[in-house]
Amino acid sequence: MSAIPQADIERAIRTTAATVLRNEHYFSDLDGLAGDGDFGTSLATGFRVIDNEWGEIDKSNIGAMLLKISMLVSKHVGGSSGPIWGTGFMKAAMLTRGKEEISLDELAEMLGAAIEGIQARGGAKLGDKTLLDALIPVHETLKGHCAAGDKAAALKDCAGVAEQAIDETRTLVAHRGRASQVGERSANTPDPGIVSIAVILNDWCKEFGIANTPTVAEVVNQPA
Amino acid sequence: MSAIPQADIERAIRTTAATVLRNEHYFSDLDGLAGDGDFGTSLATGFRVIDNEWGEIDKSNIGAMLLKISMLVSKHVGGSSGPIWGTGFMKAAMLTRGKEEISLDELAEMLGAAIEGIQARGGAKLGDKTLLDALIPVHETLKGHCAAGDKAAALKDCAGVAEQAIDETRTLVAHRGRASQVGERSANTPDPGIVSIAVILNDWCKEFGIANTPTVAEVVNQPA
Amino acid sequence: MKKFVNDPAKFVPEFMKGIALANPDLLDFNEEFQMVTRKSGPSSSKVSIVQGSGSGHEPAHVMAVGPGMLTAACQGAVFAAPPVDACYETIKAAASDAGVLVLVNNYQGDRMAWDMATEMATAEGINARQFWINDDVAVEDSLYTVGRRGVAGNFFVMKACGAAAEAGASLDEVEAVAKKVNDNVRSMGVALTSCIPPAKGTPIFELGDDEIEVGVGIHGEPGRRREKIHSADAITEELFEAVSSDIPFKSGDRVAIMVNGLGGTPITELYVIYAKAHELAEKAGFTVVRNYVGEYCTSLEMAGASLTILKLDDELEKLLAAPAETAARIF
Amino acid sequence: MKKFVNDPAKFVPEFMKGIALANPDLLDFNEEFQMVTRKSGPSSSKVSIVQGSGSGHEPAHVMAVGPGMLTAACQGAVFAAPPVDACYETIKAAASDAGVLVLVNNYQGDRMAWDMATEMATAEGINARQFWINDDVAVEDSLYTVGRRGVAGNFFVMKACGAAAEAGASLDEVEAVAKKVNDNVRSMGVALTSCIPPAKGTPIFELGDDEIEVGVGIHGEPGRRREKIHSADAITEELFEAVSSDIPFKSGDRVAIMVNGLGGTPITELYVIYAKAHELAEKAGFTVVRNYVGEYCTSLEMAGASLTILKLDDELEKLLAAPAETAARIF
Ligand SMILES: Nc1ncnc2c1ncn2[C@@H]1O[C@H](COP(=O)(O)OP(=O)(O)O)[C@@H](O)[C@H]1O
Ligand SMILES: Nc1ncnc2c1ncn2[C@@H]1O[C@H](COP(=O)(O)OP(=O)(O)O)[C@@H](O)[C@H]1O
Ligand SMILES: [Mg+2]
Ligand SMILES: [Mg+2]
Ligand SMILES: [Mg+2]
Ligand SMILES: [Mg+2]
Repeated sequence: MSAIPQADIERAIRTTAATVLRNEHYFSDLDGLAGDGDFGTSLATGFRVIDNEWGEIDKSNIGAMLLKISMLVSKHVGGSSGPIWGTGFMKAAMLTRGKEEISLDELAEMLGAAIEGIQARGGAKLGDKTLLDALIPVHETLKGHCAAGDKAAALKDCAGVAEQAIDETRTLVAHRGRASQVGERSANTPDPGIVSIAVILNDWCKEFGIANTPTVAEVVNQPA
Repeated sequence: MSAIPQADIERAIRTTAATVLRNEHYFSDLDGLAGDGDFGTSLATGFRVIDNEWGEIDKSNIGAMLLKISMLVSKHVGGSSGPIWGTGFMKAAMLTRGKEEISLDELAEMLGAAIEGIQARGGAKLGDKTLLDALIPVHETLKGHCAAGDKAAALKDCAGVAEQAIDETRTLVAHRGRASQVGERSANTPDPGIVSIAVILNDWCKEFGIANTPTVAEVVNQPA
Repeated sequence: MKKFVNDPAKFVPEFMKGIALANPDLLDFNEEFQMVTRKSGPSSSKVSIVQGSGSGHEPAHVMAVGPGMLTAACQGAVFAAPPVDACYETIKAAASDAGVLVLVNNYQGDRMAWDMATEMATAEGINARQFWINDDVAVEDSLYTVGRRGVAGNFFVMKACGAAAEAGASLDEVEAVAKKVNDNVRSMGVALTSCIPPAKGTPIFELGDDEIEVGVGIHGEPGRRREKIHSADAITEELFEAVSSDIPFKSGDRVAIMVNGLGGTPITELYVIYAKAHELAEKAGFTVVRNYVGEYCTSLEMAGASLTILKLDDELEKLLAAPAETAARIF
Repeated sequence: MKKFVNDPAKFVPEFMKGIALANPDLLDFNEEFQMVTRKSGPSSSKVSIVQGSGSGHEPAHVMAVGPGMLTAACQGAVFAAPPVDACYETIKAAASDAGVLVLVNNYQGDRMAWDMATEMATAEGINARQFWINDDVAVEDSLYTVGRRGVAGNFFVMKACGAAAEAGASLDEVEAVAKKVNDNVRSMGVALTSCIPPAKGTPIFELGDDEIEVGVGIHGEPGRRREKIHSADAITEELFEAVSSDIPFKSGDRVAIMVNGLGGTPITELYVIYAKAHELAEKAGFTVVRNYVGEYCTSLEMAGASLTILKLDDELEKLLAAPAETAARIF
């Protein structure tokens, strides 16, 4: 019962695209608080193409599909987000070659591989105030649900953990290695990458009919 | 009794220098209302040198002195004011070569020559909203006093006429030839060149102990 | 006022000193007259070209001195014509047996100063002549001018005359080149913001947050009208129409196009304008054989741009292509 | 936001189209990858040099493509590193038997994109190598970087590597040139105002009416401190001290000095800074043998400037003096 069919992964990706497009300006504004305000636009540029080209994307299996997603991200997403999200999808694709459904275990492995890839690519660690601060605890939570195998409960818990990550990292100085003298501007702002993960997971809950009531301001206040 | 000794002309020039220096910013601000705001600075740059080099200026006779003044103006005053004031002093100098005193008649001739020179140089006519709109009626007034020969009365009347010129030209569109479509900015501002003449004549009255009570705002409000 | 300035009264001599220090092999700087001369001096067998005006328009005019361009130039205070003596000394410094051509942008103050200086120089036996540049189609008469203003088209006059002089043309011939360029060049500018002369310390005019001044002068003089800001393409169309309709340009003409930045506009925005202007020129049947995108005649830190079109013939094309060396350079 | 912009999303391809239209004999433009390549293409016997980063820094980097400088370059959106694929296509377009040197300014996003692109190109058998530029002494770590940022000193790396490659140096040799320049070049900037990325529509940071940001990054990243504005000389002293004290410059050194405008500052103010920097350099016993005053690495319309000092040796002097032809030009 814990198997996840390709159709669900497709729904998750389409939902993600909708989330990213709806939040384009919101995510950029969040990035503008301490950064350069391009996060939402960069991500939306890629997901707009994914959305538009959805019909033509190779869906012969999950791996082929994720590889294509990774390629579209590499082609259209600039800034740090391109390599980070592109690497994540690429690593996930490599573990799902030829598969048309995956287990919760496999989903956790995919996320683990994506996290490793992102860390290798950008050198960030837990606590550097990047989206890894959401992905790593989400991964842990997911692993904890593998034995029980309740997909809905797993997703709901993951969404909650991602949300918490916003608050837990809010007062950290961004980003990895950033010197304290230049830190004030980011010391009391949420990381837009973390917010994006929490918002996406919350939207997945909605899409799959799983009751989830966000409480953290950035998720509550996202544009409907 | 209507003779004007060289000493009085020297006093008038030194007073003019003091007036121009004191009003540097004020004259520039007036120029800034419809123009480029450099009138006060341009004029002050020249009169500062005249003031500083006063001791060395050739005072062997009125003409020699005015020629030197004209040269200093040509050397140090930029913008339109350089050629205008330089030409004025030059023409006055030419009529006073070798003289150590002049009559009121001669003073009127000097001013007439200066006006002609300025007109030839810049092509402006009465009503173009330039300092000629002060100098020309002042010249007429001066001529009217020549017969009676009362220097004090002449100066007082000239100061009054110059003051009137500010109000009479206020609503004209500056400057000669200026097309109406670009005129609004100057349509309700005083011409700084006219104001400068009125202020200088008023200060001459003070210097020579002639009672004169200015009534036009720009003369009343000049910095003390 | 946020500027890199020390004493505002010393702004002009200080930046001129910087230009001189940066170009020791090219230029001599005379602080007394705020004058820059070619290190190599005038050549007795070649016509000299001089220019000078208020400063604030750099690289015009002192940064245009050098082989193939000006022989000498002087600067007044910001936006104020140079004193007569400086003009006179500049002509004298450039004096050549072949003659001196004084290129003056058509502003009252500049014309009066150069008139007097040219008279003085002529009285001393120097063969000097004036030529007035008036390429701005925005308004017929303006603040500081009778007739049209001289703006960025001035660059082409300097460049072509400089090249002709370098090639040994006579004073009559160089003057004919100046006339040909001036007759065939038209410009119009638009301001997005005002600018602040250092000695004034406040903006030279006021412009609303969403307003632009179409046809602005390079001293912030009023133009044709004030409008709400619109797209770069629409602004370019307006400039192109005004400029290209003013002389009988016709399909098949070879032209040079200049998109000139007024000081505060980044080069990328100028290229957005250029892309549209080029397209419009081709649509009008012109062949764009040379182009100039960057800052040629500025208005301090004013954000804005002007468009200049010059109709070319073989002679002008050759003169524009000739090499020149000035303080305005990249490498 | 007052800018010459049409659809902000099309700002980058539109200005790139303008650059391409203005330089038809020099450049090819690929809109899909926002990439510019030398018309003449890579030479199989010469090392190719490529670079790319977010746009908003023009003339860096696409306006630096041409003989003697870059072989190809790509641009991301304003201040955003280009997508990986664009970087990869740029390396591919520059592929040469002699190898490709990828010059990357040290920012996290750019490094990740070029890392991936270089890996992909290497996997395809292209001999490509990366080199990171980090000349900014302002802060050790910053937004978007681990370690120092790459700023205007980048120009000298491109220029010297471009000249070395043109002269037929091997990939190892060109890389050694890059390292030599990067080891000997230091920069620091100061902002007087913020700037507005067209897609964002609002200023990237806030600065008080009388405040300056000393040590600012070219994306508006915080620097060393915020101060009340003071005189150009005092600011120049602060920049000179920070830059010149960072490497063991010593009396007698031959140096190149660059005063780089950040986009909204007029050239005259840059020369006021240059005059002081030149004086300070001479006082420190340096010989200033080359200088660069103008815009080399900008931050949109930001008012501000940076000072760069490069310690020279005979090899670097020769490489800087070698001719180069780019879209950044005057005539
Ligand atoms: N090295 C990194 N590893 C993982 N995530 C990162 C890293 N650097 C940045 N991020 C994430 O990317 C987000 C910013 O993305 P974006 O705005 O596209 O990049 P940039 O910082 O280059 O403008 C941050 O909020 C952060 O969550
Ligand atoms: N052609 C002219 N003839 C006489 N006076 C003039 C003429 N043009 C300008 N003026 C006078 O000069 C004043 C402006 O001088 P100034 O600011 O130095 O020149 P500019 O207009 O070149 O900036 C005007 O207020 C006017 O009175
Ligand atoms: Mg960002
Ligand atoms: Mg004036
Ligand atoms: Mg003036
Ligand atoms: Mg970015």
